[in-house]
Amino acid sequence: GLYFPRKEYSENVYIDQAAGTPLLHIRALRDSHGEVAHFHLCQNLVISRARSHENHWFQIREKNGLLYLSKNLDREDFNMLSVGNWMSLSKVMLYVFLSSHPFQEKECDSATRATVYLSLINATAPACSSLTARQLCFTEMDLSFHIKENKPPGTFHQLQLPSIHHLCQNVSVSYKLLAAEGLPFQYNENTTGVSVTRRLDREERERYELIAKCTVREGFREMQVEVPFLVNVLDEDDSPPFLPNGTNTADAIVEYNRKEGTVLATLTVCDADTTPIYPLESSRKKYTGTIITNDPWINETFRVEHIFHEVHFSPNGSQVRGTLHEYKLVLNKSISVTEHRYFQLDVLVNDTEFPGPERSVMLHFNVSILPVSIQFPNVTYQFTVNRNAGRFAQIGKICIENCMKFYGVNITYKLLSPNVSCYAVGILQGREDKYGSLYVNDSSVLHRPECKEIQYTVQATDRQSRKHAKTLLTIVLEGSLLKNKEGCLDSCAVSKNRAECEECGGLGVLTGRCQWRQGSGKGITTNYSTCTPSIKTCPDGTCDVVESKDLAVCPQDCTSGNIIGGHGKGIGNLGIKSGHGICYCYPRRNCYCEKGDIKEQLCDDVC
Amino acid sequence: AGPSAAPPAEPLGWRAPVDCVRANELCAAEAACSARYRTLRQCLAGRDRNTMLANKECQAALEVLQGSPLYECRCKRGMKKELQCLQIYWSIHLGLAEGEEFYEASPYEPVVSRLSDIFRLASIFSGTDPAGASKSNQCLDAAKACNLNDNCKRLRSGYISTCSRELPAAERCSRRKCHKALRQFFDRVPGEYTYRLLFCSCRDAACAERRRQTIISFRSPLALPFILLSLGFYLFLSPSLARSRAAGARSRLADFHANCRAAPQAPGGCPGDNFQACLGSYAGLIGFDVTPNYVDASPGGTVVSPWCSCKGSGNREEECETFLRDFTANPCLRNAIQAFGNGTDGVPAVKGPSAPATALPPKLERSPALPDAANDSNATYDTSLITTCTSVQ
Amino acid sequence: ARARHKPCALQQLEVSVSELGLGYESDETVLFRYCSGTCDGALRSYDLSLRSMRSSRRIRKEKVRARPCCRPLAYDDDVSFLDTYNRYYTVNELSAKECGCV
Amino acid sequence: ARARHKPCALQQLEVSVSELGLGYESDETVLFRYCSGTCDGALRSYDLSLRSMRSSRRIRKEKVRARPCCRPLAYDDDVSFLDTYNRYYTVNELSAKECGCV
Repeated sequence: GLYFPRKEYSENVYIDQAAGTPLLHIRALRDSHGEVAHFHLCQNLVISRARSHENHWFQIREKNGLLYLSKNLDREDFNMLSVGNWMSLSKVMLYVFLSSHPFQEKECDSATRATVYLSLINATAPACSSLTARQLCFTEMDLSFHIKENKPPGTFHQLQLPSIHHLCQNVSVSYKLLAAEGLPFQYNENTTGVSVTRRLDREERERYELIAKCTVREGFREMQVEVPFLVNVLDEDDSPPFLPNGTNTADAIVEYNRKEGTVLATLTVCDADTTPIYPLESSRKKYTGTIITNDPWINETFRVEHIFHEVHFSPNGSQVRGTLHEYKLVLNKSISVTEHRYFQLDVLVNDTEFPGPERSVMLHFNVSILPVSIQFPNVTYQFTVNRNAGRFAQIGKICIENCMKFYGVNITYKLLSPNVSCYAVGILQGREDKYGSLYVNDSSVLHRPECKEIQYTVQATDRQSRKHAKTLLTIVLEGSLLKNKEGCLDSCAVSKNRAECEECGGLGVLTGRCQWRQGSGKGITTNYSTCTPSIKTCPDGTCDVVESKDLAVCPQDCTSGNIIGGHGKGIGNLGIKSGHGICYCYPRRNCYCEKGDIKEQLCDDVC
Repeated sequence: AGPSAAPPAEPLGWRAPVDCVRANELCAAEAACSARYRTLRQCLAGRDRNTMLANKECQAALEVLQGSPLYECRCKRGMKKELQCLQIYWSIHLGLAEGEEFYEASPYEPVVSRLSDIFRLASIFSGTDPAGASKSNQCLDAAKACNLNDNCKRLRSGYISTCSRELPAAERCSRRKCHKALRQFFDRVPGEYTYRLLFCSCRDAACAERRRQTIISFRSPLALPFILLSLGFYLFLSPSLARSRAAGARSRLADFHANCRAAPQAPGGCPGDNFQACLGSYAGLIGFDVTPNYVDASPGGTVVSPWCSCKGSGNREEECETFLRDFTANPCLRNAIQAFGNGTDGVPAVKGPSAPATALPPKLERSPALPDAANDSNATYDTSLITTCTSVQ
Repeated sequence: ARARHKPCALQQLEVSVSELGLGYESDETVLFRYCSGTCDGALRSYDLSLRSMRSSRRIRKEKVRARPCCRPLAYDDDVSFLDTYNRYYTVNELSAKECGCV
Repeated sequence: ARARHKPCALQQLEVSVSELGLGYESDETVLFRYCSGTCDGALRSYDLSLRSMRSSRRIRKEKVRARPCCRPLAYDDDVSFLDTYNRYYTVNELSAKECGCV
């Protein structure tokens, strides 16, 4: 229906202004030809600070929208309207209603409404001679309008100020509208009305920046004032969806990545209309993407995810906003390794609010679900382990072919029946790990001379399909036993210097002795000095599945306790990501990072 | 639990300025008032205000309540039961003002103190005259002053340790905890410390970056045009959210608009020429959904903006840009920040355009006058539209 | 007798974060409060007996302390600061809040 | 690293009152509990900073302790006994009840 070209209007009202003084000319624009605007004020006047009052002072002409004083505004009226208003400037608020037929009394809450803010100035209207050109030409209100696209032409603003025209008859005020060639706006010198001359197309241009130029002549004096005159074009759903590069088909291949939530393929649909991102759900519901199938398996196994974002088109130099819709074919559940099929999956994209027949576009996904095999790459594995290795020493990793590519496939690794007497090695697997980690489970077995070479069968099993594969694992023990040092602690991390570090072993050591990592760099650095069972795996910023078995193995990666001294904690507040100087830890208690050169005061009390 | 032992009933209509919690207690203790208040709340529940005013019973309730302390009550930032106070305030004013005004009146009491009071206290506490403090880095001096005050130090550490915690990728940073800690800092630490951290003036990039990091450049640019959420459209949110969290954010935003809206007629550009009121309400936004911050670390620049954009705002782009301009191009806010940085309460030399009549906005080029009745050739639908879309980001 | 040291009490010093020697580089300053002084008047029967049994070698090869020490009984709140690389750090139990002979 | 000392913990010894070295003569015995061991894992940022500022001579000529000490956190109840001259005595804060690194 009819609509206002602005949401808000504002004007000043002065004490002692007489009844009949015109204040403001409000215009309306048509939604369809033949509509006739009827303006109306509802009964109440809202005084700021949410106080309302019967409106005895203002009226609007039903036919042409001229707001005027219907009663003299004397001192008593002014005080009545400013009660309880602590703002330095009193303001009252009126609602102007719009209808395409004459008003019945009760019709105040029609959807179309504009708000008028009237500032009550505690003084009489200034003499015309005292007004600046700016005040004679324009109010403080910015000249910014919005016009709906695809609507009939019409006049949407009058530049001349009714009150000035009424009060300052001997001042000549004339206007011009400065605009580039060919713009759909026209200015009428006689009525000073500005009108839009044809239907606008937002998809062609959504913003017009003109200039309102005013010339004031008083006697021999001539002054000019220019202010911006902006028109925003409001969008409506008048553009159908289309394929940006003509492609409505994509391949969706499922091989190693068979995990729920995996995006298999994406197709994009464009729309020249805007799509507000708020409220999100209603915009999503407006532009649907539905899988067209009656195969329950397909509905169970796939879903379509729709995201959209604003993009800019440049139809002819000016920039207008549009929308790029992305439809992603996503796995709705993990797919078994044994599953394999080939079919075309269709998705119907529907711009539900577009009136025309071309509101929908069909997308096609060529789905190929390939079978994958669970097998070990080579026949046997062999690792050598030093007889002096400590418990939780990490021997190596075992994993089936392409294991790092697998997602959504849960492979578990197990060591089967070694020759009974030398059972020294175990295998572990972190929640997110795709491989098995071999580690020394019982270091005392390594010391037994009869245990030279230990044979295991490793079995990898896919939890979902129960398919499994086996391979042979050989552990060769090497090296001669080192004499065990008395009184060594079980954690390398306790040592504060190289000598202390390398004199003992500890949990996780590979060759019977801890290793000193000499750091470098100033201040707090990731390359801090520390004593570790194995520089290769600790510290490496990850508290892996073997290290997490016992905090004493690698507290540098796994501690969640206090770290005293300059440091930065790792992800999830786990471990020492960076430290100052030397970092050492008392397992299951505090860790410390400090400069190594502060000599311990012997007489620490009396210094 | 019911209100504390009923205070001696003041005569109705007597209105010493009270906060809305107290006003609610006064009204509850007075039979006529509490009945009318209940009626008014039912009147306002979800119905159009004008229909409400047409109803005699609602009109009567409104008349009585306009004379009760509930009508003029307001709240204080950081007061005890602030949220309850705000909910009482909005229970009346949201309905009456229809809640659609772009700029709502502030539910908070007008601020009477001035920046000069802040400067005086700041020099007392820190023993240094803020204006004369080390010329090199005002922001560093502000941090030093804070660390020497137990309350400031504790609450500053509170939000820093909460907001800068290194979390696993899967775990979203605890935005609500961080916001709460930020609110506590700015509500409970006096302006003598918080303003110096927030509005210190800088000569070099290191200082400007420190100023930007004050609220840990809590960077969570939202895909959603949060603008629309923060434009007071909390009504569209789920009712539960609309009531509790929204009351706080809506109030602080209304306060910011009330105290920082450009007032062209005032020399400093601020309503009532009170820079302190503007800075206080700006700081009051921090820790709410509209948490503004400096957009970059340019020493001279004091451009601030909330973490949101107008992308995807559809037909409300104009409103969205108006909202953003209240931060990015607000002479009152800019003058207030610069005044504080210069240690003055007066009007700094207003730099930058104050939109004199003939100054054209930079984008506009001068164009020829529009012929009175120019007819416009209909632009054919430009096929380049199709190729442009593919070159989008 | 001449007073050799003041009794155990809380002292304070304003130092820059860099001066703390923890490895952080920041020009921000903190109030570092520490405990200093003697605990002469705080010996207990426990201390006298422990000293006596250590000298009579009733207690040997053990790390024992037969005198109270002047130490913090409580620590200040955490302190946070921005370092020169614009990273925030928080340090807890840095500064003493209360001292005593323990 | 080698284990030099056990961490700070409560130890106990049954001794005669005379062996306490407090001057009482009595054949009655008491359970004397004391604190022994190292406080290696109990350093705080306070200690590191104090040590650093002492070595950088930012803190000088003061009796400070930059390491926690293993001391009683609470004492047992009083103990009474009859001495060889048939007189009763009561001694308080003789034996530790709980130890900690302070």
